[in-house]
Amino acid sequence: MEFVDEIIETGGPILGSEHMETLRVCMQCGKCTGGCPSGRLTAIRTRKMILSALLNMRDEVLSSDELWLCTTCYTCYERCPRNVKVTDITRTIRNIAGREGYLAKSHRMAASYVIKTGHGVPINDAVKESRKKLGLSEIPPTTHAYKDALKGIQTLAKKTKFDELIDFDWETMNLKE
Amino acid sequence: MDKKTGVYICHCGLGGSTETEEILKKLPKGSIVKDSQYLCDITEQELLIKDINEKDLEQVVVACFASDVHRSIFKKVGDEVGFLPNLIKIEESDDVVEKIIAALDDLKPIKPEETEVDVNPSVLVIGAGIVGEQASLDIGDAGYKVYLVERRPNIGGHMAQLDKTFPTLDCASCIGTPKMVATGQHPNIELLTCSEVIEVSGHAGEFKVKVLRHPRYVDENECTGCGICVDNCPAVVASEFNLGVGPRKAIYIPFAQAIPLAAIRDPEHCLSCRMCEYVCDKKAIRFDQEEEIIEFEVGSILVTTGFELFNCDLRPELGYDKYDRVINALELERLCAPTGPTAGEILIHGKPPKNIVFVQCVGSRDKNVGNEYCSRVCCMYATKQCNLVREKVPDAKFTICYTDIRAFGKGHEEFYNRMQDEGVIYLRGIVSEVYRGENGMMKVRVENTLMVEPVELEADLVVLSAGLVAPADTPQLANMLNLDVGDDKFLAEAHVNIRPMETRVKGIYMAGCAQGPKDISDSVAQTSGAAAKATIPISFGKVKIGPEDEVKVVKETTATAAPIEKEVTG
Amino acid sequence: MKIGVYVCHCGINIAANVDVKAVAEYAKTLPNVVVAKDYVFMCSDPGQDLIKEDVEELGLDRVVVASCSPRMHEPTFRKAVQTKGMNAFLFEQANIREHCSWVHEDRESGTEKAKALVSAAVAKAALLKPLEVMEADVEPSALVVGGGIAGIHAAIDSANAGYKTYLLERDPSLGGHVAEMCKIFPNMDRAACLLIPKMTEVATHPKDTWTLRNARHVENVQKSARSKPMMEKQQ
Amino acid sequence: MPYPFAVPRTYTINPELCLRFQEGEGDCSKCKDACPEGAVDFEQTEEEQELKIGAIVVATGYDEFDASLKPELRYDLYDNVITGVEFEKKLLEAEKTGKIEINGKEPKDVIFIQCVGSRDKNVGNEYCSRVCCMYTAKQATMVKDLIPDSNVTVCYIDVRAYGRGYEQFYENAQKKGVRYWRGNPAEVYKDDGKLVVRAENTLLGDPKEISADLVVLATGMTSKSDARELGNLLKVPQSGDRFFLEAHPKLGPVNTASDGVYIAGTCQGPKDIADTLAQASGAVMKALIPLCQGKVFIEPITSVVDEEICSGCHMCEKICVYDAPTFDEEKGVMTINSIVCKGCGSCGATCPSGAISMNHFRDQQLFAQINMLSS
Amino acid sequence: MKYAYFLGCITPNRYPGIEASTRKVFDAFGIECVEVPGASCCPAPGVFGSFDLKTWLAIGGRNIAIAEEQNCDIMLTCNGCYGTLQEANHLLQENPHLVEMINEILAEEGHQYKGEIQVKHCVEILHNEVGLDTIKEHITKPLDGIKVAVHYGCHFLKPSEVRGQGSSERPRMVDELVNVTGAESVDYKDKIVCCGAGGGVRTRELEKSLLFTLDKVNNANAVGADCLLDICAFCHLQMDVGQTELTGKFGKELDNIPVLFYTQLLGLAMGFTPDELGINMHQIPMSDKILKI
Repeated sequence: MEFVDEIIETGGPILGSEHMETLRVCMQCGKCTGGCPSGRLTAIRTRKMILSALLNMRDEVLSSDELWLCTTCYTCYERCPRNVKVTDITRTIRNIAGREGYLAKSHRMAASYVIKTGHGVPINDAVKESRKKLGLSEIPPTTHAYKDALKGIQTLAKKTKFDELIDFDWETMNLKE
Repeated sequence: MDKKTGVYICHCGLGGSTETEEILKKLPKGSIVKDSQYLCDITEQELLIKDINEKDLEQVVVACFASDVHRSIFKKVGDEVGFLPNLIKIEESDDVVEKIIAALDDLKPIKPEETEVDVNPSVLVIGAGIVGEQASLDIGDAGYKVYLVERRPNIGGHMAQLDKTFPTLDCASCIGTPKMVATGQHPNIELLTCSEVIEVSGHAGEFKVKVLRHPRYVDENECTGCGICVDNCPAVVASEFNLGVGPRKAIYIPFAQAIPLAAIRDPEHCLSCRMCEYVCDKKAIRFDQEEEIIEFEVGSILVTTGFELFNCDLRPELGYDKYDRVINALELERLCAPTGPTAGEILIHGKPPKNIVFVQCVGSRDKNVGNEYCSRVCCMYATKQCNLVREKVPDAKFTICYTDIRAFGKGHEEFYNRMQDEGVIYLRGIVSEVYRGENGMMKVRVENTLMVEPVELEADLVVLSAGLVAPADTPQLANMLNLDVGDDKFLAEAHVNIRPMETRVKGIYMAGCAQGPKDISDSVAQTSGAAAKATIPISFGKVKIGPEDEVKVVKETTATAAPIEKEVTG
Repeated sequence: MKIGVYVCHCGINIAANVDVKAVAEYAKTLPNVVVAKDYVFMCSDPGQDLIKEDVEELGLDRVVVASCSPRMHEPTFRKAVQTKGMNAFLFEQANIREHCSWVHEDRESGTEKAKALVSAAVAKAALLKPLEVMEADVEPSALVVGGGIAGIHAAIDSANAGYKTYLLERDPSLGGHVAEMCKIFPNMDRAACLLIPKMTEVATHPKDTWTLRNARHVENVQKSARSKPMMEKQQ
Repeated sequence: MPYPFAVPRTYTINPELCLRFQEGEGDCSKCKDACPEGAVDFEQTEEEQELKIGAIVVATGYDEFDASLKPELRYDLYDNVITGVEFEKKLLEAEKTGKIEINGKEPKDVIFIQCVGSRDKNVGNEYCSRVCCMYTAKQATMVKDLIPDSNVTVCYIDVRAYGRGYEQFYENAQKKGVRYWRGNPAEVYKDDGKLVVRAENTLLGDPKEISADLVVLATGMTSKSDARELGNLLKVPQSGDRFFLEAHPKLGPVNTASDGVYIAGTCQGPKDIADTLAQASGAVMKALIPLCQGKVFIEPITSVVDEEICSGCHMCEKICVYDAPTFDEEKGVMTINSIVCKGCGSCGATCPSGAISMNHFRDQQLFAQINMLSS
Repeated sequence: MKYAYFLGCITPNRYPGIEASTRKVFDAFGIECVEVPGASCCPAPGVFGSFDLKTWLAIGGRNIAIAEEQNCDIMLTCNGCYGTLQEANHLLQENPHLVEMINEILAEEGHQYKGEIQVKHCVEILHNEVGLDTIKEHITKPLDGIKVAVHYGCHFLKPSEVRGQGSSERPRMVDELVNVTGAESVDYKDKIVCCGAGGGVRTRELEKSLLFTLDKVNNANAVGADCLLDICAFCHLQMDVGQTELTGKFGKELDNIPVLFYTQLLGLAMGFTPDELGINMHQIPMSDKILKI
């Protein structure tokens, strides 16, 4: 399968096929890269990434570090004269990269916190203190406070195979390795 | 220099003034030198007339920016005072004073010597492609006689060879055939095929035309186009209409919908077995037919001689002459067309092509081959051809190698967008060379300029998007009609912006690709415009002509082509 | 009543998804149909000749052509039957291209639908009544809406041809966008040099063939343009 | 007077500015008193005229794209971000004074941005405006001529130099030192008083910031804002790009859906002057056909009234967009002006008594057709 | 008026001041904030959306479903949460097949997504529902003389076709909300540009993500702003913690600039003390100018 088709098929079910199909009509004008805040500071080149995807350069796109330098700020998405849904295409390409094992350890770690605690950024003791000082409940009424709800998140992760995606070890409740 | 002279310098609304003293010194007493804002404007012309009458000026010099545009507008002055101003073209960089003084030396008084003549209510149209047909139909519909002269045995031109047209994907036959039929049947249109204009003299309103009619060796009126003669002819040669992709006989009908629908014998390849004569029920074969010269008079002339395809051999690095997997776009068009030699089946070495690379700008935007201009249609026809091939080979992959995508017409950008959506890859970079790889497939060397990387593409079919060039005999035609030819070798218009259909000869107009490449829509709109220009004097009934409007007969034969169609498409 | 049915292949446009021969055979079974034929391009000269010959020889009084949209070729076939003395409005066209072959992917259903369309057209044809084309006189004048370079140019052409021409412009002066330009590509003529002569030509046109209306508002344009009847019926 | 070369050569009063027409100041008559010809007439009012016309040519032209619809280019915020049309006026002035001045200073760094409002689905204009590449090349060349040491950059996506002599013109601009930068600028902002244009150079693959004293936006053409009204009036439909729709791109590029109404120039779609004039003459040709013939032929496929049944209720008159039905006082029934009738069938469908039917599409004919299809 | 206050992660677990100030301000306007019991990470649109869109949508759908059980619309104080929940809600409302898919996953836990509520950002509620006039009436200590560099963040505005907050190039909402407090919203370079944290960049490439913040801080300082003002807990963290990381971990030089969440600024103007609003719990200490009000 062409990489373009793979991207459309991956993102299509959630984001809509028409939405994803816009990938094909890029005319390489460079408006995206020109306005990309990340591009000014880092090596990400949005237009080149789209072109590489169109040219079926699957491995190059998936393995590149630049793919992960998009902050999903949607500037390119908003300005594209051909309405190419760049940011959503980027997210989708990352989904594929994830399945191919290109997730960074730091990302997998953040994801594991959600399975473990329900939060990407869990609470700590200092904040508990602050909360008390401000007159808030010491533990927020989230999965931190509702253990059943946390179970729900964990079942959900198993159902969508999110645990496998990030290599989560249910024994150690941590990443494998 | 003894005449009282008025010198007027037009500043074209820019303001400013000239050192008039210098010029005045050179002029006799009573002369004047004046600056002016917009001399072409009606009030200033009235002032000019007033000056001439009050100061008894004997001649007038007008210095302005666009003298070529302005000649005709001082007529009112001429009518009032009996002579016309001498126009001197100045440019911004010129020293105006110097230029005027230099010009003063060889001034001749210009008398308006216009006479009004009646206009012959008929028009000669040279060339019967879609453009010539449309013009003839328009003029014919307005009720005037049209002589439509076509060199080939049939009308329809290049459009008859196309499968579909961009951007609407109308099938070319569906548009072309009715036009051809209507042209063939129109009571006001006299169709002269296998014919060439060989001499033109006279002037707007009354041109005398000589047409050389080559023998067809078949009586057009008797022949029904049944094709029995073709079936029985033993001599087989390559078909010009199908660009050599298919065969034809020595007696043949170029294509099924040809107008007039009559066979033609090709004496060069005919074996003179007379089989055709024997089998023809209508006894329409005429071995004894000879050239004839037809003479008539017309009021206006319209040149719609179209274009030829660029000869891709002139770009040897692309391998057109070397590899049969490299073809030009018109050949692909014949392969796609249901009326083509393969009935629309696209087979390259017996297999449908899966990897097709289009090479844009072959013979266009290329000073190297002397064609600096853009051919206007190749970006869109390549885009269209991707669609045509995809219909028949659904899993084929397409790459179009381009410099700039020029999708400028109505609906073009949308079409480009749509084909991208359907998976056509546009690769920015002009193909450098094409060679054969070890597996027999073509290799295309090109830089992907957006990746700044040279790449090699593999293709089982390479299509060269050949540009449009002026017909080879344009210089002779121009010579015969006293017309100018542009740097691009197409016929030159009187003014690129405001007189795009007129030529420098009054009464002779042009349209379509004869004046430069354009797509069908633009051509058809323009040809109606040219038809209007040709019809206006006829409708009005009278036209004013001056001595310079006479077409001088060029004494040399300009007949260039044999009766059969000689397509130099390379 | 004698109806002739003619089925067009339109190259492969129709023939690819419709079995045209089968459609023609089927047509022969329909009431009043005395002849049914198929041909590669009915609109071509030989195609039209097929029809004309049959009208003459078989004395057809209704003709049905199954081909493309009537928008395309109804006039062609009407003209064809007319040359043989038949009333043009006794011709009926069944659209088996846009309405059928182009929207069907399998030949079987395409053929079925083509048959149905042909049968319907034949049924309608049997009930057609002859009609006569009307003629109307044309007012020998033209209205050009818009006084930019295109409008000026069109008005001059029309007036030069000898017809009374009304040139309508909303702004106080002719000229449009070009009047605001400096130079014109590609040969760098001054916009004024191109425009003023044309405007002068309008202003000084020799015959009384132009009239300028400074219609400031669209309503005015509407009122003027609305002047009806545009054409009067000739009795 | 709008221009020194205006036609007609008359002055006009702008009632929005004239003191006389403004409330409470109604007695100024300086212009009237000064005019030796006594031509000033404050009493002039709108008038309606009825004209008899044989053919109509619509040549209403285009509107310039409103650059403020691209907020990232900050046309509405900075006075040294201007449109091509505005710059054209600057150039006209510069021809007289020999200087281009922006805020009293000669610009040294000038950037042209192409495709503003064209080739841009984001603002609903997918089409190319056909002229911007070349008018920008022209303006860029003129800047180089007037300010030889200036840096002139043209940011483009594709250079569409398609017409006769255009390619040479483009080359000439390059020869003069105009830089062509492939990349569609993403935004313009101001830093330290200077404009900064953010654009990727797609051929180098790098996003860059280029500073400028002047940014010229090559705004494209859009259809006239009131095209719909005129279109409704003349029954000329618009295409997806909102320009007037031709009858057929190849068979009838100047014809419209309305007989006798032809279109010319940029009201049909963006085009340059040469193409505009070719089309204008083309429209005249189509108009000349009926004018020269003196006659038109009208299809008899129109509606007919059965006078026996018609009750003269006027329903058809109300529904008809062509004003074909009128009331016959004498007979007390409706009649159809078959010259004007287009045969659309609305009246037949509306008629409560079933008195109206359509020639060639009579009920029994259609039912016969339907019966066959459904059997 | 009643809203289900969706907390997300950073608001309750890092910046309780944002939570406290929001609750106080809303309370003052008579708006009730109810809990979303058992809510989890939203999960972050750029990070989890990048890992697996299906999981992202399922967790998002779950959070909305829990809020639906409280019978009121969602209010939140983080652009990331807004990005996820608003987009997930939009996708689900548009596509019945997605609802089916999500509900099948949620069934086990006993939740069901119905698609009956809306997701609103706290500033949206303040601006559109409370209204500038009412806010003005509640201002007791106008913040005259305070120059505020407003940072909108990305996911509040974009994609504008989904968010429906108007122009993403020239937003006005927060500036108006700032000006109504008596402070002055000042224009600065790259005002609408991202803080750098989103899309997983902060997690994966901390130093690179902080380059955005560095620019932000410098640009705000260049126009003499007294503080950066955000409407997003994650932007808040990036800009607040980020400044200490920039100077500490990466040795960059910069002039620290205090960071405020909008409800904290509004709270000051409404007469709450800095301590009540948790302003003193930030990494970058408040300037005296702000504290003196």
